[in-house]
Amino acid sequence: MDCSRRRLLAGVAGGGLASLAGCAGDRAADETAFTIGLASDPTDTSRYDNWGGMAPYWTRVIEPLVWGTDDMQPKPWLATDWTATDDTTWVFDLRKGVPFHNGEELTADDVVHTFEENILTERGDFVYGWLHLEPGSVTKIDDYTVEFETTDPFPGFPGTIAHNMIDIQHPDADRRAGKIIGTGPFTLEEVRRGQHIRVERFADYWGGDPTPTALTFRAAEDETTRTDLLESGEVDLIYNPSKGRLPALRESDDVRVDAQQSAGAISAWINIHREPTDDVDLRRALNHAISQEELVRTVLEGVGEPARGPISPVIDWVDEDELPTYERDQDAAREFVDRSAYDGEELTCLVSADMDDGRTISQVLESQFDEIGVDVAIELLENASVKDRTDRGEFHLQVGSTGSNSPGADYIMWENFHTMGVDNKDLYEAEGTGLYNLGGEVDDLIETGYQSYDPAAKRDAYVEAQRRIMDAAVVVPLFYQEYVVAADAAVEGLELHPIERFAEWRDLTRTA
Amino acid sequence: MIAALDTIVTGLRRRYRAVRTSRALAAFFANPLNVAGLAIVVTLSIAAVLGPVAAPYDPASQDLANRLQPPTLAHPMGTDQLGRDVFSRLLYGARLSFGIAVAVTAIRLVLGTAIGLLAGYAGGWVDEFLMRLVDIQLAFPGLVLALVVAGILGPSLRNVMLALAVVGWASYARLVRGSVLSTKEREFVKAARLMGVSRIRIAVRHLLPNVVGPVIVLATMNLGTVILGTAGLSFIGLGAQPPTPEWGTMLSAGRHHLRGAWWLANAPGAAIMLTVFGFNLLGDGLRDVLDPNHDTTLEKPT
Amino acid sequence: MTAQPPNSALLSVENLHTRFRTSEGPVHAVEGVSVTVDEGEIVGLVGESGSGKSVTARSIVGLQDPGEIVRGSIHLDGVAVTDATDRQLRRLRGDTVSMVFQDPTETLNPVFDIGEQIAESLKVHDQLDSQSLLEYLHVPPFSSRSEWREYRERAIELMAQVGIANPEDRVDAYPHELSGGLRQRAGMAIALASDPDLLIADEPTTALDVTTQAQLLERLRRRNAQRGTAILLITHDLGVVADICDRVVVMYAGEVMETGPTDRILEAPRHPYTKALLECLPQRVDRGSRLPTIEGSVPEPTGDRTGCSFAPRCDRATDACRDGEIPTVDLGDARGTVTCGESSALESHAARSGTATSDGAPESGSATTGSAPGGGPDRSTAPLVELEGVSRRYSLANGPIERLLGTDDTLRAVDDVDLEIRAGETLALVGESGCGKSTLASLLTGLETPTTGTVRIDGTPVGTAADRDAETLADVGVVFQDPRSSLNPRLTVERAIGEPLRSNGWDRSRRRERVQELLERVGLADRHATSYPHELSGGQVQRVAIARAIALDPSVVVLDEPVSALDASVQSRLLNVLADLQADLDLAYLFISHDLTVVEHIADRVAVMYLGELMEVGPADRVFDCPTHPYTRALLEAIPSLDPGGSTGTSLEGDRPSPVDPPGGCVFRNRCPMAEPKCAETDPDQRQFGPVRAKCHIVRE
Amino acid sequence: MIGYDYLASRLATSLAVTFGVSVVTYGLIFLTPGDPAEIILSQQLDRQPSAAEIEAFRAEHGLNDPVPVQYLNWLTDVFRGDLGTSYYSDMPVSTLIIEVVPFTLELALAAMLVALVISIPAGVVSAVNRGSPIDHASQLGALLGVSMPNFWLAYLLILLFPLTLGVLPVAGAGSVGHLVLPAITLGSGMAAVVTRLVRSSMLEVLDEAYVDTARAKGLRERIVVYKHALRNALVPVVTILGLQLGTLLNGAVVVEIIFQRPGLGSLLVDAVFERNYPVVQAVTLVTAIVFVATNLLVDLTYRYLDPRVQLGGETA
Repeated sequence: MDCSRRRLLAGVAGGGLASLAGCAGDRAADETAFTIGLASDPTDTSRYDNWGGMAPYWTRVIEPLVWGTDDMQPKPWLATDWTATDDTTWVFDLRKGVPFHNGEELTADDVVHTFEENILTERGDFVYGWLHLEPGSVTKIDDYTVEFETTDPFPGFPGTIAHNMIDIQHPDADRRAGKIIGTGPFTLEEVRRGQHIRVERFADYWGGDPTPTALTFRAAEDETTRTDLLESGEVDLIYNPSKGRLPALRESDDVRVDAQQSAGAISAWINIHREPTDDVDLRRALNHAISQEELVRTVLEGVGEPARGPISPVIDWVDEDELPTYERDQDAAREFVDRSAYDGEELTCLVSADMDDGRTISQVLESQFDEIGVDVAIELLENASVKDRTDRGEFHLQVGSTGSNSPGADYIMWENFHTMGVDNKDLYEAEGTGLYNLGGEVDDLIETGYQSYDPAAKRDAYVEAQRRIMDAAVVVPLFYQEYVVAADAAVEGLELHPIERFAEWRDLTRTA
Repeated sequence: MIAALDTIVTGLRRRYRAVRTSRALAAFFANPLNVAGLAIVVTLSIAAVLGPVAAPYDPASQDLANRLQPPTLAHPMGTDQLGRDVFSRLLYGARLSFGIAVAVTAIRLVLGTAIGLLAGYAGGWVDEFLMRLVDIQLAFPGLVLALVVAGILGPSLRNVMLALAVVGWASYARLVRGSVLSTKEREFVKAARLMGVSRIRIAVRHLLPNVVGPVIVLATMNLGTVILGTAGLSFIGLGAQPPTPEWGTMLSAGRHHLRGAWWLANAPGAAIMLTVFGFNLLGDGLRDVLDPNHDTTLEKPT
Repeated sequence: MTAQPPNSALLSVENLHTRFRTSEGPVHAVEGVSVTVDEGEIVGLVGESGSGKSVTARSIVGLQDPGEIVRGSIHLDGVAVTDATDRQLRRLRGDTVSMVFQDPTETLNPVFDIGEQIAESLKVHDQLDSQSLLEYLHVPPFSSRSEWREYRERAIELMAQVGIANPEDRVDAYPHELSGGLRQRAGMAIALASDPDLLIADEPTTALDVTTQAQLLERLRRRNAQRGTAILLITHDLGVVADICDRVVVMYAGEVMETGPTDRILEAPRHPYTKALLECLPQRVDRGSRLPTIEGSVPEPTGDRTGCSFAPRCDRATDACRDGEIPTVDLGDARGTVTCGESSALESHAARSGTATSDGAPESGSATTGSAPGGGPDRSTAPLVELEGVSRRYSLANGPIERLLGTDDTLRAVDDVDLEIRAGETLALVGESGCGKSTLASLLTGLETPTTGTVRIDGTPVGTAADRDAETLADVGVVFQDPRSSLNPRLTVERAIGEPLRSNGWDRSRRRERVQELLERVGLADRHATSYPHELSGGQVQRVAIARAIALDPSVVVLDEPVSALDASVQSRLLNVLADLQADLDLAYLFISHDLTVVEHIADRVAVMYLGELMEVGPADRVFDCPTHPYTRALLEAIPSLDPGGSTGTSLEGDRPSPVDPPGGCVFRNRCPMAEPKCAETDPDQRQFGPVRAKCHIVRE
Repeated sequence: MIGYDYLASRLATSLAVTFGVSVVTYGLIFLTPGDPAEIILSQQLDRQPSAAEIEAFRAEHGLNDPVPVQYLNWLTDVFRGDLGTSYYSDMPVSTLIIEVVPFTLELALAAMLVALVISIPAGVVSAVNRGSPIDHASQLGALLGVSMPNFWLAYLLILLFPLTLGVLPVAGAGSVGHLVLPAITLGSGMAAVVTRLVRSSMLEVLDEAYVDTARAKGLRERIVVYKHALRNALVPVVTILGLQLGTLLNGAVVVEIIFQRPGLGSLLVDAVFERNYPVVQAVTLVTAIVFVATNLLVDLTYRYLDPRVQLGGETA
């Protein structure tokens, strides 16, 4: 992509499009380089997930100690093994012979430095609550052994640090200077803000030589633009092409379309502490008004699974079959409405403008609620406004999602449904309310699940909590998310993972 | 302000009388483009008024089974991604677009004219102050200010109207002030001063009627601009809330289907363009008739 | 018909018809005009506005667009202009014929300096057929710098030839930096750059002051004498014609009425129109008496015409004149031709007993001479208006820094003027444009405030219009120069005239009555009450303005160039109206004009201004017959005389200095033919010379 | 003698205007409901911030002072060349702006180029052949150009060029190829406006007497039109070009979003949506300064184009 400014002049002087047309085709020169169109801007420094001008997600420049399996379990990565020596102490054994991009070997010192300096200090105090760690709680035992002291019993610790943002870096790295030194299969070569990030193959990668020589991650936030980029051949692979274009892409011989269920789920979340949605009958009515199946089949073009609960069953402590179901039944729904205290007032439904398909989904909801006599007004707002409104509890419904970027997904239960979770805590403390918290036994069940080292006990507690949540119709589940990857038919070797951001590019190849 | 409006109206009425009997009307109708502009605007106005009655479907009623249907007799412009009738939505949208355009233009016109008149006539520091306000408004690129305003007030059509009104008055103020300044120097205004005519009367009787023509021309053109502006803000996501059938929102939503269901984006696109085109044609025509400085209809024989 | 073979004359126009298409049908601007110009001849093309003289001129050089020549032929130096290709036309323009246009402020391109515009003309003449756009745009590789420099050198010579002083300095000047006279000279330089055989000058001096006009006419005459350049001079001013033309062609409504040698036309006009035109000139009528007028107005040039176009206004017209074919009679003996069907009208007699209707007896006018009803310069009564030591200065420093630096550039528009107007008299204020006449009027009316000095009306000092009470405001009426601009185009005549009444609290019915009365007074029909200004002719609009000015029974009316924008025939009627009103209503007039012939006719007393100062004030008789101040004398001498072959006197040399930087001592000294060293040293005082007050060192009693 | 005073007063008013713009933006921002600290932090952290975090944020960004004090602090910082720090990253706002300005600048210039290349010949030809089919076609084209929503045009262009014909890139920035479609999108509307203006201005000028003077010299019509008439006709066009800069920036917002270009427009839109007030404030300020400076420049250009305009004189 080396159309310099000088060519601008040449182009203008020549006056022809011919010289310009060449630029689009430059990519083909290198058969082992790939361009990937991302739905988020990997260079966006205004986001929390940016590190030194680069999103650690997707780019595979820096790596965490733990990775995730396809069924959302922690899997050894830079650490080969870990054990809980007591309720709050974890000991991790490091992989030997892992070289950093600068050639030095990864040791316990680097891990301690990364956690103490980068993660616990620079990322700010919000990580304390997330990782249940505080500064000074990471210590080196020997060159290849590190000990972590959590603030309270935290069985989900290994799964939680299996996260792209909990990456290990060399002490010489300087994110302010954009100098990133990791252990990943790729090295950071170029950041063009607002446009793309380019990485190149790291020949000494501990996991074997990656096939691609270079990867370019392009920002393509608009789904139509993203799809156009793929169709015009400017990128080789995109995530989540425009739904409207899916049928055509699926039929095309030039494009391969793969789908993978993710850990995400979309629901209409109901503010159960505000009139009139504090009435369980009204909430049940709303549940009966919707046909998840139809939604997925039509406006979603078959991408996603009709949902019965608020959390994706990809996560091991979710069991759909245990949940009460609300078939679409308009008569039943109207009956519930009649029984409820609802008397025709307009309910607000918040939707984030950034949400893919949020606009269409909310309109389908609006229309179907309208059919059972419930008046809903959609407010399509940008994220900040949505946050502002939900913080103050000034809404009835919100189309929102749950999901996890690490195998440790416990926080979904805690933050959303526990009275002391972030969504509910402020309003609870201020007014004794909250948003989606049923309180009482549900809180207890969530606490039990959260603190349980026994997978079966955890699962039982969480499933019971979810059953009660659905029984009280706290959400209108819509669908479990799938993500779609559309790629040039010649591109092969992409391994899809339930966590989209765990994508492995190491084996990407192009067939002749 | 009421007095000013009244003057505009009576000025218009008198103007109309003059126009009706004058050669200007004939000149207006002699140009087929002017007639085309008038025809487009009249047709669309009728559509806007009668649209909801004439529309074959409820613009919000969904039919997911029949989504993305190409144009047929039942759906002359096809259906959208939720199975709604695009033609009906366009008709309802016409009312919205026209309503917003008229309301915004009216606010701009009254505000701008009042400020321009005051600045031009009062002169001195009042003029200086008001003109700096105008400069400030102009120094904000219109859409950017509208964006900030609408972004702050939250997205809704009402806020879009407010934002567009706030950013558009300056051109009227400039125009009116300019006309007032040049009219003020004309001898009939001096004569009126010397005859002891009061300042307010001079402003309302002598200055205002002589700036009405260009203002009306500007307003006509502006109706088109406002429609484009509304569509632009809706495009960015600050405009109408779904499922409101606003043209810009429809276009923006339809763009995802531009390859498969071409009618979705192109129908509202064409509607916007046609409307703005109509207003521009009409504005051009009116300029020939109402704006004496652009007298293109008559040749000077000697 | 001038039965000359088309090729013998330098220019021969035969039966030219030029037409304009408008949305209301075709306008026939020129209807069968035939004109010839021989080599070395100066021909005057005379007519009132709308007579088609300019269109004729433009047709000759092929610039009639957007009009079109529908019939007739034009031969220039043997080339048929109407059939000429673009290239031939360019050749003619670059070689044979040049044109000087009317308004020097509009005919020069404002964005190029004078040198460039003249040099361009020279270059075109030299290299007629190789004109490359890039070369003329001075795009470096295509355009030779040294060549252009040479042309600029030649432009400087040419500028000197047309009488531009210091051409080396002015060659880089932009048009707006030059005075009107200099601009017109530059226009002439452009025209003469191609050393043309024929120079067409379209009203070349109309927009200029009388002294400048005299200088320019002199240049034209000299050019003709020295290089034998033939000139076709288009003008409405018969004085100019008398001054330099060999032959005259009189046009009316697109047709030629009469042609002939200048002497013959002026002394023995044959056509009723020519006669009437000559008669209504103020300088041909006794001072103060009524002016003969031509009733009616120029016909609309649309639609088909039959008969003589002057017939509706001609008191000798017969039915044959209205319908028939009008013959062109050759008077023989090189005395020219007349296009008139009524032989009785053609009898040659003295112009004085002409056909124009002399409405009203001459004695009503002559009664106003000398001692006007109100007493004229009767020194016993207190003056109505007094200006005492009045000055008006404009500061040119308008920015904070200049003010800070104390740059005190001021423009002295009016400087220390003492003047009084008595009831019932007409005081005329004369001077060249920009001398401060209008500012002085504004000081009186209150549109401006004096920087120093006092204005008294009826003995009471008054301030600006805003500060004056209703009665004082009502006491002063105003009529402005441009009748179109002085009436609000959106108000009907009735409303316009009624406006001062309304602001004085008259009710509707009283207003209506009064408006009717006023319309009658100024000679407008009742039906005009509901008309808009654009539906009226220039003369009618000015009558409305006059009616409005006298609506509140003022005692003094300020008339700021009230007739300058009007044609001679309209002008004379309006002057009569003013005289009648004065006689009936005992009005005092402050009559501002640059046209000395009009002033001579109407004024009781005259005040001559130069650079903001009063040079001479005195009774009209005395000032005109025996001017005291050298400047007054120069002004009078510059007026082109209607007597053929009459002396044109010496024209005033040089240009008027800028009022920002007037000469020290006497402001007139650098142009004064009589200046002495002491004029430069001290500013003369106002001195009384009999009935006259003048500001001069030199003049002796 | 000319100029200094005029320049000084123009600079003073320009400063006043810029100051006014900043006051208005600041005012608007503080009318916005919600505590920016809380909103930003929860956005940034993807969870609810703690009270301590909010307090720290407020302290760091000086949000605890009264609004006028905040404004004054901001203003003094600006005079020191410090435009503040982004709420989201600790990047100085000036860095963010400097990074994107070249993109907007190249887009604006390219659009201007497109506009001028189309509009000046079209306007001149139209005026010279007034009433001819060429004139009607160009007038109609111009009107359609003015009437077309630019985002629609953008999609149609993308559909036509990269997707159907396979030339030019869909989106992105950095090469000439990337500039073509955005520049056409942005420039076409402006071209339409300028064509109309050039035409009417030319018509007016062609009626002027000095054009006849030039013809009467025997100059070729081409030289008369392109030297004598066009130069005069461009005078009003230049003013509009200055004012059109505003329109360009408006359009840039939309164009930058569609074509996924970095630039002032997309920076501002993101900042508005994210409530990144220091960025909003700085971008509006920079935009205003650019606009005011351009128009000042236009005024000065006047003197070159039209020598009648004295710098000290009225330019209105």
